[in-house]
Amino acid sequence: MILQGEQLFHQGAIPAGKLADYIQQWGGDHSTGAFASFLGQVRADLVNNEPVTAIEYTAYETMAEEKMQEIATGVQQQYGLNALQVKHSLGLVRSGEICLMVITASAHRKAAIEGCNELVERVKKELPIWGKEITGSANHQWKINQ
Amino acid sequence: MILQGEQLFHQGAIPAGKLADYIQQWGGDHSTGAFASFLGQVRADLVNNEPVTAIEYTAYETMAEEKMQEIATGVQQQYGLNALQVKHSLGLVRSGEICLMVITASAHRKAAIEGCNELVERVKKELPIWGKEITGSANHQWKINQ
Amino acid sequence: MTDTLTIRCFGQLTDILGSARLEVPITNDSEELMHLLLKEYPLLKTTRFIVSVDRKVIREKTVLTPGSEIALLPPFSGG
Amino acid sequence: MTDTLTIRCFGQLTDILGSARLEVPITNDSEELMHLLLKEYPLLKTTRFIVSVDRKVIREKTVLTPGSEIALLPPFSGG
Repeated sequence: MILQGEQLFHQGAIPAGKLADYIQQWGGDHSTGAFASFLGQVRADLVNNEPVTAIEYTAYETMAEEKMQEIATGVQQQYGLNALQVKHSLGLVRSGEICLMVITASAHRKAAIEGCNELVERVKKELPIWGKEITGSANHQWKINQ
Repeated sequence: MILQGEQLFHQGAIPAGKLADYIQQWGGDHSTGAFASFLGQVRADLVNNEPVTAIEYTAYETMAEEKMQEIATGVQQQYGLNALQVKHSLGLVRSGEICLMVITASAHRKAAIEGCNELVERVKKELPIWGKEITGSANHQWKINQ
Repeated sequence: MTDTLTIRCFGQLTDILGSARLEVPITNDSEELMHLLLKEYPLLKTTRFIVSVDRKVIREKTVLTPGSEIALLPPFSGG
Repeated sequence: MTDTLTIRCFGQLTDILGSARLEVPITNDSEELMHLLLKEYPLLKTTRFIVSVDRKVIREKTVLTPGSEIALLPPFSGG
């Protein structure tokens, strides 16, 4: 079930409805008792006193896809997940739009929740993806992950 | 934003699409950078060698609604959430269907994730709700939370 | 004013007692009520439950009035 | 066979260098490559980055061939 052969990357903002699609699809597995999910949204933070209007994401795509497969396999085995999915945006995502979606399914809540958290942390730390924060006046600065 | 004046209880299974509805609605708050969610689904566990086909939920509804408001207010303040929502099923929910939905929104991921987990734990421990596990042969046993 | 208390039962207690409501003569407080209930409904001794008055779980002796909303609550199993 | 290495750059490095690709004469290993790059592109000293070879981050001296896929990666900021 891991990543279901789907691509990690999604061009532009990720529609919230995608989350419901996976849940409906995976609900057919009646040994699943828990779904945990995380969505990251672009915030209108102030950069040099101007609100961020969008983030433009670029990535080393082939490396990111390979690394994501490695992370997914490890997390799936470590937590005993029935299914998991990670989607990350490429290109422009406006503030108030979704740039990251992580979802896990497991028999019990502890595995689903902890597996989801681990995926979020590792996606942010280990995938070669870069966000350029864009403000109104055609300025930008490169995003820094805390 | 807490519970938005909505009822805690939902008659029957909770549609997965509800999750996307809240995210779309709350996305208008551009100070939100993270949504965390948890969905509980009825599992076809074996009870006396027969798979559970459904759980029938009953509740002390007025007490549960009051307690939920108290929990929501506390968790919202403790974690600094921008929004949260909890829905729990009443009546029959078949295996493979959703009986619990928890979702939180916050500026950063830590608060959203930890607030969501706390809500799930407290809903299961503190709300006067009971699940009767129903198997094929008209038998049942009362669910026990671990 | 009435001289009885109506007590709501939930979960497996409705199976055990065969009813979702019990009626007993009014008592002064929750401890007297428990004595009376366990005498009248000995099946209550077969399961664990806690007591709520006016939709709050009580842990100590609580004064009751004819208007008190009393309920017997077996272990919660929501989610 | 070619006698140059093509090096891909990402994130803020594309701003700093004004390009997403650098070409340098082939070197035997990653340490020699770094010496050469820092000499040819001194602006690289102004930012932090790590190096990947064939889509794996390298931490130690690594042998290079004309077919090696080399990239300079500033701190990741996905999510």
